[in-house]
Amino acid sequence: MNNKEPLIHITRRADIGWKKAWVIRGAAIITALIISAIAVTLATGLDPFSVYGKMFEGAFGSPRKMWILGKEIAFLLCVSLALTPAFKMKFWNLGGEGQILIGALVTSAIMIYVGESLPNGALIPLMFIAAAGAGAIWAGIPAFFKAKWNTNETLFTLMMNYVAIQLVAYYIIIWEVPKGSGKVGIINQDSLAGWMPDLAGQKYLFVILLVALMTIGIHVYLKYSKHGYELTVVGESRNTARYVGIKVDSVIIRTLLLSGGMCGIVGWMMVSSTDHTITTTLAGGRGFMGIMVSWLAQFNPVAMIFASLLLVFMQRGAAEISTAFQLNQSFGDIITGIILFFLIGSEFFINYRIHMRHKEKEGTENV
Amino acid sequence: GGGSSDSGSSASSNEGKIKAGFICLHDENSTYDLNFINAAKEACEELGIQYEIKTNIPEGQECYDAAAELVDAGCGIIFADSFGHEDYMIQAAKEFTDVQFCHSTGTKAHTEGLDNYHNAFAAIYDGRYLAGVAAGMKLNEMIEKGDIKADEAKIGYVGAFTYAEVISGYTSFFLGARSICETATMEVTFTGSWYDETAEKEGANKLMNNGCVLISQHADSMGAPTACEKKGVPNVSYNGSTVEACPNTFIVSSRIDWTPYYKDAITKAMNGEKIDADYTGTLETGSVQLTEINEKVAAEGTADKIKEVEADLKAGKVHVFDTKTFKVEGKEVGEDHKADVDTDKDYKPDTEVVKDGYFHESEFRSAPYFDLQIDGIKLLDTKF
Amino acid sequence: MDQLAGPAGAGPCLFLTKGGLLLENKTAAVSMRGITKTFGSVVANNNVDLDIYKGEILSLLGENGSGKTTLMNMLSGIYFPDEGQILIDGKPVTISSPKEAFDFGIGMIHQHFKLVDVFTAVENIVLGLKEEGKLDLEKAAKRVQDICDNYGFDVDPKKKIYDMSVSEKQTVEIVKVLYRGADILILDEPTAVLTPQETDKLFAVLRNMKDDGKAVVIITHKLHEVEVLSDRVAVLRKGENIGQLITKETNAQEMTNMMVGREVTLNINRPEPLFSSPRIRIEGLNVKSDDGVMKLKDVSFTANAGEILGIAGISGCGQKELLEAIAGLQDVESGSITYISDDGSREELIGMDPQKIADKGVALSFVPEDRLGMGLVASMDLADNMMLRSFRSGKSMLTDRKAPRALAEQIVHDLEISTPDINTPVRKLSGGNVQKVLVGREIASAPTVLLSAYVVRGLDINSSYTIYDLLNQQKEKGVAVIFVGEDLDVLLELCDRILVLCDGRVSGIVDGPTADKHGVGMMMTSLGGDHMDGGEMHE
Amino acid sequence: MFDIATFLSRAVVQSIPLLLGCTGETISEKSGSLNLGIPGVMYVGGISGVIGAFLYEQSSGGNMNPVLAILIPMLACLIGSLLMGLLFSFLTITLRVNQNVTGLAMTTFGVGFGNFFGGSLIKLTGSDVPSIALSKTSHYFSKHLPFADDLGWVGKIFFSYGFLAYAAIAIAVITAFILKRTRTGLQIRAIGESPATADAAGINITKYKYLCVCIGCMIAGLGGLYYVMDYASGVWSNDAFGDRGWLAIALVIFTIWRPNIAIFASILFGGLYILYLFVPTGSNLAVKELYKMLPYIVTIIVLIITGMRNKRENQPPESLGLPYFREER
Ligand SMILES: Nc1ncnc2c1ncn2[C@@H]1O[C@H](COP(=O)(O)OP(=O)(O)OP(=O)(O)O)[C@@H](O)[C@H]1O
Ligand SMILES: Nc1ncnc2c1ncn2[C@@H]1O[C@H](COP(=O)(O)OP(=O)(O)OP(=O)(O)O)[C@@H](O)[C@H]1O
Ligand SMILES: [Mg+2]
Ligand SMILES: [Mg+2]
Repeated sequence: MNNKEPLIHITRRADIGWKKAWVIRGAAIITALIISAIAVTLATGLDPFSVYGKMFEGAFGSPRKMWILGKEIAFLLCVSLALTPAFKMKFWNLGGEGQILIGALVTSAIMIYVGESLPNGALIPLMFIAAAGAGAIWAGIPAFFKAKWNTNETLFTLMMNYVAIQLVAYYIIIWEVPKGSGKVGIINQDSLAGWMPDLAGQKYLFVILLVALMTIGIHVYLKYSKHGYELTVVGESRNTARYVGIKVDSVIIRTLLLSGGMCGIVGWMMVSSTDHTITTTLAGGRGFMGIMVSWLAQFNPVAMIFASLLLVFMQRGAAEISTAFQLNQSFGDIITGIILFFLIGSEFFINYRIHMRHKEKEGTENV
Repeated sequence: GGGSSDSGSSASSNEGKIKAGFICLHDENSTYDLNFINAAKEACEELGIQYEIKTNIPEGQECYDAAAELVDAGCGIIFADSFGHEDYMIQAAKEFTDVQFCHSTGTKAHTEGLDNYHNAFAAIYDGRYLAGVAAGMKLNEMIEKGDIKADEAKIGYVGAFTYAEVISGYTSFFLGARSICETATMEVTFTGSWYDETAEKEGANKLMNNGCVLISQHADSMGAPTACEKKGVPNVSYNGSTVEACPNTFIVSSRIDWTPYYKDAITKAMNGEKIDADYTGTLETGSVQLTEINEKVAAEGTADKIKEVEADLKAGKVHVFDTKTFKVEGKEVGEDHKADVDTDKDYKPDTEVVKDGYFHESEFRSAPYFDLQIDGIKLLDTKF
Repeated sequence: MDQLAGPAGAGPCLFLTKGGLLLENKTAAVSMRGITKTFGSVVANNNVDLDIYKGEILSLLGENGSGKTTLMNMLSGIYFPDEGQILIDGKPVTISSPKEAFDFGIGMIHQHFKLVDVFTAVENIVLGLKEEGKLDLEKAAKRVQDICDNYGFDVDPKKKIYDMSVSEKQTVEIVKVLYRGADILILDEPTAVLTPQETDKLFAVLRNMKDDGKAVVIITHKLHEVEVLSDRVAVLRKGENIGQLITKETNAQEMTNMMVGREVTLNINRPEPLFSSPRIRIEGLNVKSDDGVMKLKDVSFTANAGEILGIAGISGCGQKELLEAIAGLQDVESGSITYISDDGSREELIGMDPQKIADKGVALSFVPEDRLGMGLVASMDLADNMMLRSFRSGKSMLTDRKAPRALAEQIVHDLEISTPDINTPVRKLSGGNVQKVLVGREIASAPTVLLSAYVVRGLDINSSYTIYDLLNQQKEKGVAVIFVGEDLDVLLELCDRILVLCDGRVSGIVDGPTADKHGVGMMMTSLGGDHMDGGEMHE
Repeated sequence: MFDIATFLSRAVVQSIPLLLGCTGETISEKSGSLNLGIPGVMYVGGISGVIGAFLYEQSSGGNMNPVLAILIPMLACLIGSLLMGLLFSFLTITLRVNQNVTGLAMTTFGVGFGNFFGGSLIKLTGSDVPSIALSKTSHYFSKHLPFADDLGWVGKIFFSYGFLAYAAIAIAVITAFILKRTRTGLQIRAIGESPATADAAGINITKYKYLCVCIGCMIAGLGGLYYVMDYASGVWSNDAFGDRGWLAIALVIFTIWRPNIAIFASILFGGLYILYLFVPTGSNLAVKELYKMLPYIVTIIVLIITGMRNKRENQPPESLGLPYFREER
């Protein structure tokens, strides 16, 4: 029979302290960069330093690039923030994509149908409310069924994405300019009805500030508010929640209204502040990226800023290297993947300790 | 490949030269964009100028961002390739007035009235017509061989949208085919997307099941050609040759070569000349091209016939949209017919386009506006 | 190896009793030497030596959190020791997985059920067995039936675990080890949820196994079980083995003192009720379970302020539904539950959820049976669990964190909860400590009605008495305490009155001081307790 | 006009990648691993097969051995997907990191990997339209039984597919059988429900989890291979595979973790997926977009109806998505 002590043995660590944890994560990213560098050279024959240099330049290279980076981070961060309360409640909201789109759709509809008849001062708040409401409803439907009949929300929310996409596709054809072209184009480009005015002359400042505020808001909401506490209890144990008189059904629905509403607001920001159009790909996969950000940051809004930064940096950097080196942009996804694998893998070393086999021990002593 | 960094060394010393920027919807793995990217590289390298290509730029604010970044990077002329980029290019053109913005397939330059914003397209209906001739030859051959009866010469066409560009495309293709095979008819199905392999493939399958004996398409994936290859139904392609994937069914393909336009616009920009608000490439400029014919599939004599008709087209002896060759609801189209040339929401026809016995396509603006539903073509999915 | 004096680990050895006499000649099946195991900052076992002999039943005693489960888990391959050596039949071995433990002939019934809920009993039993041929559940079911018949257990092999009561589940666990067979059998609190009859059957099995020369270790907090069953007792305190006793030569008091490390008194007092005004009046209560079975039938009684009302009954006869109905967690078919305040005003509780009940000023506390499943949030720390009751206080949108932290500190101190700090998730505490957290919190909310279900289940003897004291204190403060218990002795000693439930009906209410155990036992199984003589009927 | 036989046979063709993805994911989920990387795995499976086929077509110079022509891409596909499976297993089982993040990262990685190598090969071929055409290899993959064409609608519905389609159905049936009837299946299900219980029962959790994830990935990878080699006639175009990976994951829940049900569910789904192309003519394009909603709406409705009759057996495996560490309390 086996008499060997196993070569390695794993135990759970006590709290490692945030400093050490960040050292481990840093080391993971550096290792990943080295591995990716090797992959770059192997696959393309390019000098990895110039590739990384270009990526850096692509993300931070000019004030404009910084603004764009900021805007992209804001969008991704906002989606992640939106999804987080649901995740904390163990409600797998994979429907961010659809909730963003539906918010965008409603915003566009208002711009198109009542844009001419209302002043911006009334129109923009109306769009905001409608978009938040639409996103909230889009998330609220699966939440309602989850609360009442425990319907599987993972699949439900995923399907709602596609329903939203098709709904948008439908309206695009209704609104398309010119007819038959399958695109709506910039809405109210001349009248600017429903366009969020630039703040301090900066196109994206408003979005960035708004999301910064939302970050603080969600942080407080999750960590210090009664709602935040309730949803955590519901997520951990529905029975316990019932036991202390938390209305589980309404907490589920309420939380998803918040989650979807925030996604809807992202849609609103895109249509009213930045893109001024609607397409089926407007959400751009942020509903899924947001999931990754939220988990990567372990639901901590502040850590989400860094996680979004990392992902957006990789995207922008990849776009730059594809321009500079005529390198297929998908290469960026590969590097992103590698970095993520190392980064998530490093969590192991933060949570667990590895013991190597003890040195040969002396024979058992007699008493 | 020669990106900005490579070509930079060869060109930076040249005074008076400008840098060109290109914005593409996808990258070189898309049929559609590859056409532009190749042209961009060729044009810039021939002119010896620096250039930068931004790929995978969606039809949204990203397009404006990309344009602005290209301006920052010192580009004096910027091109975009996708229809949905237009509004953002206009937005950028309004902001960066000393940079030239050129947009392929767009429709608004002639009405926007900006000095630095331009549209371009090609008289691809000529190319389609020629491809149609090849299709007609094939149909005739099939009839002769007894594979089909004369009244079974039904062509299937997979279109993306019910948009004038597509309508103009399949109509010219059909007219080309019918100029050779009088009994030809056509069925058209739309996918509602420029790229959807499944929809295009299943669309083509549906058409073949409906009895179509030859297929062509105006959409970007390999869905339709491969569906044809699987069933052994001849296919006339678009954008490039699909002979490798479809050795047994590919006949010929028409495509736009954007190099002449790029060279023209860049040269004008460098010389400080005015760039046309609308540029329409033609057979003569080399913008309208046919790929090599797949002799294995094409009917005998196809190449010669094409050459002949091409000469007639060039000489103005034949007009693709000759009003005598088609009818709409049994009636010939008169000179009072108006087309929707100025883009607007309500789809309101605004310009008289029939003169001298033919429909003047791509003259009042570069992008196609032929949108008549002619007899002999049955639209499967749409009612206007 | 053949030496005198002491558990050298291998081979037959001579064994010294308190008096220094050579007692018996036994062979150590397992010897643990210098075992240390830590979890983060918690030292669960510290340099423990322990021998387990063939043909002997060893009781492992210790307070909650003293490391009993941890020590045994290292034998069964669940945990791996940080330090120390395990010898089986004298040979040093490494047990790095349950599979290896199984190969060494070690079988363990775990403190928490290790059962797959959606499987049937027989699927659970054959799970992991390397049998020849294709999976034949019919055959296995027959064997299970045989084992049950043989030992007098009652298990339906085709029944799904999620349909089973806790005692049925425990029986499946027992049948599982019997089916698999083991030379060294470890049972971690197997009797906590068994009825006395089932316990007797189990003990009979264990004695048989002992006679077959197998080694048996049982962890239990019920000292009378230790006394009737085991040969030897090993006592753990704060992770250390502080000594062993021969069962025949010791008694409950000595064992308790050794466990706790000081002199403790082991009697329950029953102060005279001071108030005895009605507090909760229940009339004609009918409750149906989700699957349509009537769980309570026409239940009526009154619980008075300042008294402990015991509820006796075999498991699953409606206790849970009764408490949950009062607490507002159970839909009620018909009947009424009236709360009577000190000033005589009445409040109908039916139709209200716990929140509404609290809003009406009814201070109701509830210690449910399933602590981690209902009363607490396992992954939250002590402080956050304190907040469960108080988080709504105040008008602000935000929660007050200070008060619950202070409360957590205080409860840890008052109830001697063993935890590194109040930031530890309650999931990591040992079973007994989890219970103390819950009871502590419920009492801290100054209730007027305290509902408790099996409050001392899994608690060590000292903690149990602490809890009894706490209940008595509540009673003296004028709280109406409803105490659902399983140990009749305790019920009789503690309660002022005892309501006996049988299959959802009240079969009688007896006075605690005068009731007799046998009579109550009869009432539990047959309605109306046919030939009741002890105690009088109420209402 | 509505040609049932054609529609059905096209629905079946649509269903195969979904079925393979769904079966693979089911195996993985039954053992407790929620692999959201399946969309990426299917891309990797597809492109690996393409690379294998490409190399063989190039090296064989036209004289292809039918057995090798099938075997090489298939092996390449299996190896590619296996590596993805190992990656997921190592990260989530050995390193116990979060399955959601790992899966999503794998999807990012896998799609990128597919498109990158797809793009590189396309460049290599220098073809006029950016796609790799492996028509010869595809020919072997899509070959159907010779008599199918003579059997009319029967042939069309039952015999008109390439061998991978039948393999997919066989795999689903076998998987269902193993999960339901065998000791191995019992053990896998136990791990997914309660790894602590399975572990205490002496089952080698790590081994089974690795096996399930890896085999699951390999089966799913075949879905990608079927798509390029059979459905797309050997033409790899970037992103053509689309969202099918996600739909496959959705199907797992839809079929309540039963691969035998998945056979029919995926055909239903495949049918609804292309129904808009078959609906009677005359509808306008906008309405067509609404028709495209059908598969999703139907899924939601079925989900709600089955959800209302909530059976314990129809719930996700209890420990799905959770890491298992023996010493964890
Ligand atoms: N897996 C674990 N992770 C962290 N701490 C643990 C773990 N297992 C045990 N502990 C800690 O080790 C100590 C001993 O726990 P153990 O369960 O062995 O006690 P016990 O004697 O069995 O108590 P009880 O009688 O309540 O069952 C406790 O403080 C407990 O919190
Ligand atoms: N793939 C699976 N995963 C988990 N459990 C399964 C699976 N398939 C079947 N089962 C189990 O088997 C039970 C019966 O299976 P199912 O619902 O398919 O009924 P059935 O086919 O009618 O079975 P039988 O014919 O044996 O009565 C289910 O309740 C479930 O517990
Ligand atoms: Mg007009
Ligand atoms: Mg214990």
